[in-house]
Amino acid sequence: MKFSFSEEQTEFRNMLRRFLNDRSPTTEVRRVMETESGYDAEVWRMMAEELGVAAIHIPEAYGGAGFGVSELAIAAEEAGRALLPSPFFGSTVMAATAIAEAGTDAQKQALLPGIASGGTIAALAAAEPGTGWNADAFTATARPDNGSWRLAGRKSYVLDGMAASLVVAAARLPDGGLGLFSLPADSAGLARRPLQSMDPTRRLAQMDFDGAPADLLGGPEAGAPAWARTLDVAAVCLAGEMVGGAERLREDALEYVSMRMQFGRSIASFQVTKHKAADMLLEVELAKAAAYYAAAAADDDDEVDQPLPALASLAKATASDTYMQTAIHAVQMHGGIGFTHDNDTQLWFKRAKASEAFLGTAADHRERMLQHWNA
Amino acid sequence: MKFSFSEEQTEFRNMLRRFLNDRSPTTEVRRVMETESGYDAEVWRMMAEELGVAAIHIPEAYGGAGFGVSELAIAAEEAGRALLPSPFFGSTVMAATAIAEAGTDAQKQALLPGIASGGTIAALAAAEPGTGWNADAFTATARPDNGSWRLAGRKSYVLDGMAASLVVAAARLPDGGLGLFSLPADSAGLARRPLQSMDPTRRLAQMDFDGAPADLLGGPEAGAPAWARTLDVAAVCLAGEMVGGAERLREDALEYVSMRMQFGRSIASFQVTKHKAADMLLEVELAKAAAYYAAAAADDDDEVDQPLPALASLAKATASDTYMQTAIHAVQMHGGIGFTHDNDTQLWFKRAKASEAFLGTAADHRERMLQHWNA
Amino acid sequence: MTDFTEDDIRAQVRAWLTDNWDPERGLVEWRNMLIESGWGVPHWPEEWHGRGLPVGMAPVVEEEFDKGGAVGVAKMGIRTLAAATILEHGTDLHKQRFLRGILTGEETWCQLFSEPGSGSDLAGAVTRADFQGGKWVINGQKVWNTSAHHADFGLLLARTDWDAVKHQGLSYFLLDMRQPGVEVHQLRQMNGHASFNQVFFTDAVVEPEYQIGGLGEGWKVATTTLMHERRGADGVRRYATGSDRPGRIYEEERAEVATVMAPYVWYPQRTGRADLLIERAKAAGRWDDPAVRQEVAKALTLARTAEWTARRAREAQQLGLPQGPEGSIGKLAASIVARACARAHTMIAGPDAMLTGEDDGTGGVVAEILVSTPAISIAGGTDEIQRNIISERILSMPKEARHDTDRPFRDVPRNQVG
Amino acid sequence: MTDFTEDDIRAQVRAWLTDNWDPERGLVEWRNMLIESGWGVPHWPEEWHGRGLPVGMAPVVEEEFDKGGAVGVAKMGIRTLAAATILEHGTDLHKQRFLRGILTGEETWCQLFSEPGSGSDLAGAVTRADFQGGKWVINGQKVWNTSAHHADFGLLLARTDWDAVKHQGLSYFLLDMRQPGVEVHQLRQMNGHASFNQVFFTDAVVEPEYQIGGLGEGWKVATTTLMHERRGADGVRRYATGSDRPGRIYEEERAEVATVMAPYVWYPQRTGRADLLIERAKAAGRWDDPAVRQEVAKALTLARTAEWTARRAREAQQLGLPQGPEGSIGKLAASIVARACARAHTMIAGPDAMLTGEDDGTGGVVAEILVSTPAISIAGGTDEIQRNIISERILSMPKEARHDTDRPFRDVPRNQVG
Repeated sequence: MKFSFSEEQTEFRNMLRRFLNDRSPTTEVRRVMETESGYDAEVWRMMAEELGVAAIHIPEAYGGAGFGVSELAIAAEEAGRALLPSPFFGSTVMAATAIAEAGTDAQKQALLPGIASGGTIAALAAAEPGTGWNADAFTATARPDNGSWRLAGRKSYVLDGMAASLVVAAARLPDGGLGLFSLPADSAGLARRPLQSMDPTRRLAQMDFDGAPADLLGGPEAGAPAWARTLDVAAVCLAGEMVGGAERLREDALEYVSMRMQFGRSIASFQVTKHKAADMLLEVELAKAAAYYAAAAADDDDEVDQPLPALASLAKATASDTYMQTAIHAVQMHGGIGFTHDNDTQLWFKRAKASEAFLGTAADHRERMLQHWNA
Repeated sequence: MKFSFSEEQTEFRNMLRRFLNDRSPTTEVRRVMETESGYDAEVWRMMAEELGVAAIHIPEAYGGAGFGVSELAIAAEEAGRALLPSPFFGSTVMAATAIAEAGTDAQKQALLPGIASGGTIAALAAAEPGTGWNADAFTATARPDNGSWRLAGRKSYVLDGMAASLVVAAARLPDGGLGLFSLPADSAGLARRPLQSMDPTRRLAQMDFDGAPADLLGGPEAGAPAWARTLDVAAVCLAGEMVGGAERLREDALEYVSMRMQFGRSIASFQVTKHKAADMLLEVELAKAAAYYAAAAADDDDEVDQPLPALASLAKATASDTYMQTAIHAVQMHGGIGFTHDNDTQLWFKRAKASEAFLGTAADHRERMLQHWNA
Repeated sequence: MTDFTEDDIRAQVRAWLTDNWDPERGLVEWRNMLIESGWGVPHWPEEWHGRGLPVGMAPVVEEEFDKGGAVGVAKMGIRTLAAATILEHGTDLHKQRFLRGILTGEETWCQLFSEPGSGSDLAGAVTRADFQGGKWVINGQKVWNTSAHHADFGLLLARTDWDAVKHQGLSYFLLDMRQPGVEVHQLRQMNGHASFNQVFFTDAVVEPEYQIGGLGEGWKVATTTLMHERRGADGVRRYATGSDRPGRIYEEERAEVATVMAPYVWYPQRTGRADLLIERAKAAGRWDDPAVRQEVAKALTLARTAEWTARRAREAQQLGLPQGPEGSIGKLAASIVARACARAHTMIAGPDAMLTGEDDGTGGVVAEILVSTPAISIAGGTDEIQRNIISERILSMPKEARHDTDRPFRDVPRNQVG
Repeated sequence: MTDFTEDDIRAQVRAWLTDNWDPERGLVEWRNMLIESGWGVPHWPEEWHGRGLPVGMAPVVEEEFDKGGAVGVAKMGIRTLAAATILEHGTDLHKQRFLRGILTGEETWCQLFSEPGSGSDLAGAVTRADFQGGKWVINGQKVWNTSAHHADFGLLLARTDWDAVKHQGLSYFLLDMRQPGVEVHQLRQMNGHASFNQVFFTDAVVEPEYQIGGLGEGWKVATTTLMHERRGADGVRRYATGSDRPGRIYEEERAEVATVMAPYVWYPQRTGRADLLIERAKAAGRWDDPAVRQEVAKALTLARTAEWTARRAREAQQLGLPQGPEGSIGKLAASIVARACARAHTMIAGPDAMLTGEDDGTGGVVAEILVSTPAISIAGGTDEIQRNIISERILSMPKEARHDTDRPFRDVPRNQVG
């Protein structure tokens, strides 16, 4: 088990950070989040074509770079740090993983290269209204139709669902099992609409399936394990994204209090501020350790004493608690200005808030962690 | 609904506080907690005979003073503040309430005057090993025997169980209902032994019933409501006791940091210490408000918008969380010395720790609160 | 006048209202009648629109007005702070010029104290007032100025002496907001509302006779304003809606209320809305989840105990008992309540906590809670300031050493503001 | 000597052990052989019982000892701090007199730094050393002195100059504990153990040649001791048990271990014992309670993330990477872990949390956890001190203004100790 990053991984991180500092500073995030698509297509094209971000963990056989979840999570962490609005998480992290895990070789050949190139944006329609990502509660159904399938039901919180041209959907098979399906986003019988997202830097959609024709990825047995692995990979990457955001908030708040004077002295000199900053550092470091460990476990679980679902859920739960707590502290350290629209803290605050719920709450994931825990 | 104490109530409180300052300072608590009985019989006699503490809420018809739960809770608060070791809680608060709620007039005439005078010490044997005060889980049984009853089963955590000459026991009737029974502590078929209590100022016993003969208090229908009311009154008084202890801890810790210098300045001048002291004040004040409101509701629920069980459990849960948190802060504010046996903080710390569990944990009581909550 | 009994007063008010009250009058016309009669502010001096009654009689008179549904003088917003400050420290000119417009509601006010460079440290103001060509010339920037975007006048704290120590270099001005040197920008919050403004001064002008209090006495005058602000903090919510009766005067009053209350429409949400938790948990199908129930119980407990604590404080005050600590912790308790509620609402909402507006299942109410609660631990004195106050004033702990009151203000380290 | 490769060294050790190791030797006899050969402390200088090998070779030698089960020199307890301090600052006399006894284990040591009046503020010591009649005469009181009740010698920090500023008025002494002027009282803790002592000095005496470091240089010498203490904080637990092999030397070693480890027997409990949570929850029948599960998951998460953070720090150090913040937060994290575990254990134990000893269902282990966890946020530097250190050293935030280093120590306000 490794507890450090390789030189290549560090170089990849630094390259991404430089790129995002340069091409997606907060001024750009603010501009892009007001646009209809919610992301900058040119930045996404450069990230995909020049940095290979869309292809990181997609196998080389399918046009990808063949790296692991660790590298994918590094990209997520840097994206979270920069609050990058992009289809990275919806398309590469979620949809591509589902296809790679469930699809036949032919399906992967057909679908993954497009995603890997960044040219195809895919979205994973799995969560359902109210019940979220709990697969036991999925009610959307698939029925066989002349050697193909037709889907019915409502999916919600579909990340990058409006931007996607390719949809991967989870639906219940006639025998109650779980199937993963692919279909073009403009299929007849698939209606989608944007949801009003609290976090304007991350777009969600609702999708209504009404007999939309779809391909079953792999066989009827492939869906359940593929979904489980996809959720784990997504949770690990979300944990990475959240610790990236939390660290940025922590650093910015520290810089702010270090610059500001009150009562004739630096705000950073007040003991209460110092101790809060120390606690924030502690919490972020602990959450980072969890995110990194879970990512390493996703790539190589040989030397890990807990199964991936336990570690992924642990990482998601602790990162989302930490992100939110850090955001609350960061607003407070800024004082009134931290509550304004013009101060950037609120952008990360909203991402933290939305990330608490995305993929399931911390309480959900703590329960899931224990269900998989090796005691 | 009253949100303040009457002059009489305040005078009663002051009188008790003066008495306890005088007769039960911490040096005395330390002496008494090392004795076999665990309380000072002479102090208890004076409290009963001169201050009427054993009789507070027992109706005048049965030798009591006829006051309410508010006055009972004031006494509990002052006892908790002083960490008084005495049979007050086990005998007057718990056993007498059970008898007063369940007994027939004749039984009350027979049993209550002795308790009210302080001459009889009674104990309530209800909780069972592991499951505690949850009546649904009581397994001890009562079987009819020639117009009387015989009890079988194990009771635990019996407060003042070794000191008692009179036992009130809860047991399941043949029809599954709950009965409350009285019997002399030296009855054949009743074996008791002291439990090793974490808090040496409050003694617990285990009682094994093996066909011990007992009187059913009231009829077979009387037990369940009487037990419920007894648990409410006990929870309210325990909340009072806990806020009394928490306030004492808070005051002592504040006095300590105000006296001590470190790095050439008063420890009380460090901002972190000041803010901790402010938070402690806030928490104790909130817990006090709950304890006082619940006590007032126990006496007069006309103007209260929630039923007593909801308020009693709310008060118990918040007071026990607050007491423990205050104790943790108080040890910390004392530094190393706060962890020593010779420093008094540890005495209250242990009471706080034991009180977290006594009558059920905060989580148990929060659940009970919601079960009774008027939404 | 003070010899009248309460019953006498009630009878007099009723008689006067019987003779004069008519809901079809114009709002300003009516309020001018109130001013002439003295019934609008009966506890003010007779020479200044009142009747010189004891302060305790004002609620009595108000009760009689309420019974008959009679509208009173304009009472909402910063104007009450202006009136109190002018009554206590103003010259006859100030009183003549401003009090009537305050009471009729024709002229509105804003407070110009806070600055981007100070925040909790009001006395650290660096907006400057320089006496040039017989006038005070104002340059600088203020912030958190509720209603400044429609105010006619401002209560301005500005620095007139940079060699004096911090609190002694400030003076206080009654500033005309309708002049070229004053620019107001609304400040949008993270919850989308715009309750505050920034105000920029570029050679704005105050005639010398509109300085209030002496030169260098600005902080003393400001404490009057701040004391009334603190007292009135609860008042805002009490006047949150106008009457829904028919009649011209009510229509005009509703329009006034809407304007004054606009900054506060999200205030219920920033408290965390403990009142919604159980109904939301049931609606979301999460009322049976024990982990959710624990969080809801914790939030409800905090909300109720904070409420009971406030009622203890109020009852003690009413009984004339010495004020205990329970009177000073409400602001800090409100923060803790709001955060606990936000946690519980997030857990209840589950995935819907990501949504807002029409999509969050509550018409955006829960979303607004989640992005409004951070304000409650900042606005009106941060949690940190509250803890300082509690520890120093209630617990008598030592004050923080000061590094800004022992030297000329120009030598005090401070923020550079652009 | 430094030209040998690791393999050479291993071969040399093995050869020497083959010739000399015999578990039936006496412990002191064997250690004297180690001292003569230099293999006991191979990284120490050749003239002082070592072989002058690089520090990195010491673990290699130790590994070879471990393989054969060979016992090493006495390494546990305060003696290692004494050795490090004497090696760095001691005179030849000090080295001659003390190092051998330290290594054989025949003489034990204690640290005499903390005082009842100072606590976290070690440099605030007021125990006085006055030079009278050609000797240093010691008066005052120390506290938190592990093993002082059986120590032969003490590392004493005392004030020799009251007119110097705080850190410059201290000197450092090697004090004979076996003299009439030294009185030791064991200090019982709230968990019933007695890990520490109080030490009282009444005209205790130190000959001038047993001062270490120059006059007024006590703080400088003490920082060496403290640095080694911090480094060795983990070591205590690694040597927690002696070997259970048969043989006279092992028996003697086990007795030594039992004495030295006695103060630390409750240390596993003060960490909160995350390892026991699930098995306890199952045993208590509470493993299906969702509220309990949330608390257990939180405690396990904290315990594991703290562990992974420590491993990140270790791996970075091994790789020679720059030390990140992850290396400095372990102590503070341990406090949080312990408190979370105590909460979860309380919830799991339910009513049994009121009991202890044989009655708590765990032979008193859980009870001991509950009354031991408060120590972890105090001992070895309080949480508050850790947060000061993290904010100042890692986050480069401004230091707290000092009020005790700018004047003669006699004028610094301090506690009155009886």
